[in-house]
Amino acid sequence: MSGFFAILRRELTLSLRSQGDVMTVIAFFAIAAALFAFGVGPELNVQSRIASGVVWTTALLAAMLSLERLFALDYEDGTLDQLVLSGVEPVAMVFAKTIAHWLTTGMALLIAAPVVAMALQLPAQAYGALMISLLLGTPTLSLLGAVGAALTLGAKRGGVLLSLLLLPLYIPILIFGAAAVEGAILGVASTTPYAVLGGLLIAALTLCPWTAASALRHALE
Amino acid sequence: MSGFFAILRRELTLSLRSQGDVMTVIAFFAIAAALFAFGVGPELNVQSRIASGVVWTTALLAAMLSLERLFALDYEDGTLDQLVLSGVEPVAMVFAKTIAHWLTTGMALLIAAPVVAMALQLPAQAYGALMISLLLGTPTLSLLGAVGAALTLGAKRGGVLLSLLLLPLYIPILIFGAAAVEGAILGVASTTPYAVLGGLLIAALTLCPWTAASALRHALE
Amino acid sequence: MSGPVFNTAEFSGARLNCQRGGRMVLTNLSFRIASGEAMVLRGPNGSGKTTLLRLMAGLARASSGALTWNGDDISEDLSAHGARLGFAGHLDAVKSAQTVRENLFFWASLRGARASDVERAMATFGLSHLADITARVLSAGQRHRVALARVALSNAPLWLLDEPTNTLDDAALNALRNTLSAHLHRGGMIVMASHGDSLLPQARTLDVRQTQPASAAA
Amino acid sequence: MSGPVFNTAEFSGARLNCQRGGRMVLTNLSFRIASGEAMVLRGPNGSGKTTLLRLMAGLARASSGALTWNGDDISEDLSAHGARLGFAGHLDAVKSAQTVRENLFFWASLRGARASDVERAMATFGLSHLADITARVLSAGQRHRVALARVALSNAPLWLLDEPTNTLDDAALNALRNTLSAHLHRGGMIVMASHGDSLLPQARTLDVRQTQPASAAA
Amino acid sequence: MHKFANPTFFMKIANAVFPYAAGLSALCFAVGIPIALVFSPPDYQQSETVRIMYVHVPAAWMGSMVYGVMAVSSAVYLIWRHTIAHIIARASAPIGAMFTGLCLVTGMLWGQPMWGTFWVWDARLTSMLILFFLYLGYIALGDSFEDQERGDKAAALLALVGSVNLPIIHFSVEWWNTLHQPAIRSFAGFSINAAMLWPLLLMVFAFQTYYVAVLIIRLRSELLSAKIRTARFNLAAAE
Ligand code: HEM
Ligand SMILES: Nc1ncnc2c1ncn2[C@@H]1O[C@H](COP(=O)(O)OP(=O)(O)OP(=O)(O)O)[C@@H](O)[C@H]1O
Ligand SMILES: Nc1ncnc2c1ncn2[C@@H]1O[C@H](COP(=O)(O)OP(=O)(O)OP(=O)(O)O)[C@@H](O)[C@H]1O
Ligand SMILES: [Mg+2]
Ligand SMILES: [Mg+2]
Repeated sequence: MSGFFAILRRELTLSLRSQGDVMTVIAFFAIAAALFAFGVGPELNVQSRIASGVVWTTALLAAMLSLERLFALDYEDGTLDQLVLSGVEPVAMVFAKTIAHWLTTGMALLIAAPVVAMALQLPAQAYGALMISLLLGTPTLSLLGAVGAALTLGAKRGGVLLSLLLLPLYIPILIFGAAAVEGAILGVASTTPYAVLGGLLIAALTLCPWTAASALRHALE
Repeated sequence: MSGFFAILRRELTLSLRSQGDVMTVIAFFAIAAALFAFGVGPELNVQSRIASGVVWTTALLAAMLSLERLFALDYEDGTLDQLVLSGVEPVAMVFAKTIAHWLTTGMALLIAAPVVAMALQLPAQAYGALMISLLLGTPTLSLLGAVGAALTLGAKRGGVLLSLLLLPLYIPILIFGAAAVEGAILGVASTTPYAVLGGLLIAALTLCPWTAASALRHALE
Repeated sequence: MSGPVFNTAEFSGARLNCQRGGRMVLTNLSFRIASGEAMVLRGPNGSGKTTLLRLMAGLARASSGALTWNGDDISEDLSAHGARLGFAGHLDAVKSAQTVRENLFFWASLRGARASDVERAMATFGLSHLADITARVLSAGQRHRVALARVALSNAPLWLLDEPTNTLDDAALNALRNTLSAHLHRGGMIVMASHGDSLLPQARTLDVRQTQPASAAA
Repeated sequence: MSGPVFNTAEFSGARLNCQRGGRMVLTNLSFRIASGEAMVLRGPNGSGKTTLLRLMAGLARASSGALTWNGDDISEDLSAHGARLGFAGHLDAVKSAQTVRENLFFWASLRGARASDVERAMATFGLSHLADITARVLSAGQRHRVALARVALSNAPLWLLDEPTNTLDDAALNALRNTLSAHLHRGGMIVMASHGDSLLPQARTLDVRQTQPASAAA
Repeated sequence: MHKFANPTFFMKIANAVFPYAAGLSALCFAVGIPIALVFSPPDYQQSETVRIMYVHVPAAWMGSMVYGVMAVSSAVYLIWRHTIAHIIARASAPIGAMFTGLCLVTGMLWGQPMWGTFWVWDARLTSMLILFFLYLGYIALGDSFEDQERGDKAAALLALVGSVNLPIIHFSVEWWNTLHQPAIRSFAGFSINAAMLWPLLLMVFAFQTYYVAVLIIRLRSELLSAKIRTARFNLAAAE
């Protein structure tokens, strides 16, 4: 357990200090949303119509792009070897890294989302749904991502492969996340998207860390 | 000159073989566009309305994300030292790397763009404008990007810094690129966007490689 | 780093075979090492020293053969095996963004070592004056010393060192020699790959290329 | 790698000072080396050997002092200076995705060396049987040999080698020794950082810590 | 269980099955295709385009089923380390990808007359596209490592993870409908009558036996190349 917290703390320190994940993600998020606003042009009704899609898509891309580094940096400089040997349970290690990833991407997105949504003219009644769906959905992105990152570690075309593997797994989250916001815009109070997102999160929590840990073991061999 | 071609060939080989940039970019482009289509939902008129914005924004993001690696990988494993010492003019080296970057991102985008545009229901009359604007705009993205990548090499928060530096420089290209496509959709044959994009390209061609080369020298010190 | 004496133990491998990328790297290799003993792995570049060390650490898996600690197969509980060894490979596992002290303190906290152990290990390897410097600016030798200090503070009985003398100056070589002898005196074990001076005159030598008949094990 | 004899030349540095991150690393250091001569840089870890080699290569800039090649300041034409030197630093600059031959061939083509030079350099450093293997699977020593082979085929008069003996086995050490002697015989120059055996008995030694009075230069 | 894990024994059974599978498949196609494309009745709503169904539906079902086979085999491989199970999964992947691709293509061809567009981002279509991506990912992942065994294990893990998609394909129609616009596809009156059902089932059986036959051919070549690898490896070891 102390190992878990030590790893979590270290991950956060490193990503705040040099790898700069938090700031990168927020910047990426804001930039991507700004670019869309420019690209689509200033028509209000079109912008608000696509706001939820843009926020959710950017969230996915941001999560996906930072995932490549989840294990790769530690793999390349020998740290992963040492972590596996440190006597900390691999599952605890994966959990710590995944939580750190979520804190530095998912959480960052949660903070930036209202601002971006405002820039994109999201109707006021949809903010609650946006935040709840992000809160339920982004941890699943990190958990699934950990599995993908572990599976593709050391692979010949790590980057593409990871995208290729994660895209299909992320699509349901995107669909239900955007659906929740859409529903709120239209005033349809539907609990189905939340139920699905919650269910996916629970499933991911119970399955992903173990899968990723076993994939990591194989990666080091 | 032979050095220029040797570097160009090597860059292309490496990016085709392991770093997989070409495939990453196409995959990223397709995935991002697909995600947007999901996120925005299936309403045809909204999709076609934002198609040009999505294609251009995704192109920018794809270029920006692959730029971080333009010099960083070579910097980390000592190759950049060797390249600088190899007697090849630094400007020629920067040129070779920039062209390789364009071939593996800009060109890749050009190939993928019609397919993505089709998925997003871009009206038929706008394809020509999309392709011409991409052809004029994407080399400028790579050239400006090379300067940004050289300036942020070895910086503590390379990724964010690069995005923050490049965003303001990229916005004009985005605006005029999207404007060209918009114009074509509306049937307004305007040459202004093309002229601006062409002018930006020429300016970038004459300035960027030298700036990037001198930034590289400083980075190694 | 003197400390409590380790329980007597025995670490051995029997008829190990290992293939990498379809090529046989280690064939029918056996060894045995007991508390207080040291073994130096020798062989030309690419002969399999690093591979054998990774097998011993449980980081890689042999195609056939068994590695046992006090008679128990190590693959039954790899986490427990990891906890009883300190490993310094070709890669230093030093994070550039952290200071030397932060780097070492992280590993110490995973291993249950105290802050005073970190200070002691830094002093041993002449790193005290660099403690608060970010590892990014370390010279090659200084960085390698940090990796060795990590092993020194691990408080693990089995040390696996891959060419530990690379990039070290004379002072660091001396520090390493003393640390290794002290470790053996406490009843620790050392397996070390080396091309040149092994630092340990008392160490046995194992040529990794040598195919040993099963009976020759032990 | 015997080849044409180099023109006689002289490479020297006068009253070099260099600071890194606000700390003075080299103070008032001078040296001179002529064709056919070798110089070994000595000093403990972190004393500035690597820093000095990078200054000599033109990769870093001294805070004060001058480096001259046949009397011309090297900073006037850094590209030309780069073309007349071969550099092997702590980093190997070997691309994992390419085979050994592809790696070397690229550098050969930049340096105007021929394919036969690549084959010869690989043979010298015992890499011929690995020529078509991707560098990803090379052992540490094999990878380092590739870096040395790159210097050997560069056909440059000045070689700057940072601890070239690390990770090498006896066969590779011999190959390196022979290559270095051959280079000196052709009228080349070698500057080499080293902690242990310098391979070159005839080499002068320069202690990088030593603050040398200006008159002692030469 | 262990008996089947022995490649020699396994291939003995497979070779015995092969002529029956290949023969039945050929027979069913020979009978089924003319019936489906010519002799079966046209649908009163969809008229002649309904004939696409006789390829589309079997292909869709087989696409899912083959992935199910891969998931189960991969689990067996990861838990009991029986390589034959993994070889079955690996040999199945391209066949399954082909079925899934066929389903997508026929679906698109069908969609044009029925919905007026080739593609809609509907959940059924989407989840099937995901399945196709999973097949591609599985194949790509398996070939992405210098070390074959590493690729085998990563791919097996992926097959397991991806099996989550199978129920989604099946229930996707309902999920999407509750969230978005009403059903895009309306099969009112489509409740299949016997004259359409039995040719459909015949085609399904033809597809299944085709899968078994092709699988056995692919298994043979996979095992052969594995044998060659071992032989080469023993040679190297003997050196
Ligand atoms: C690209 C487009 C399409 C895709 C990817 C697709 C996919 C599928 C899949 C995966 C199934 C099997 C469902 C299951 O196993 O539960 C299926 C079944 C079926 N599809 Fe499609 N389909 C497409 C277009 C169409 C069109 C245009 C029609 C006709 C209007 C159609 C009619 C049917 C019918 C009648 C079934 C059998 C009933 C069932 O199992 O639900 N499909 N399709
Ligand atoms: N970027 C930097 N910023 C600040 N200090 C640095 C930087 N790079 C190196 N140094 C410091 O400069 C000193 C000299 O480093 P250098 O690498 O030249 O030593 P070295 O003699 O090569 O040592 P070694 O034998 O370990 O290779 C070291 O003390 C190091 O901490
Ligand atoms: N992933 C891999 N795939 C295929 N072959 C590999 C792989 N990793 C290493 N090898 C090969 O295994 C052999 C043994 O490598 P190893 O690193 O164990 O050698 P070593 O004895 O440590 O050499 P050195 O003295 O150079 O460090 C080498 O010939 C290497 O090419
Ligand atoms: Mg080794
Ligand atoms: Mg040094």
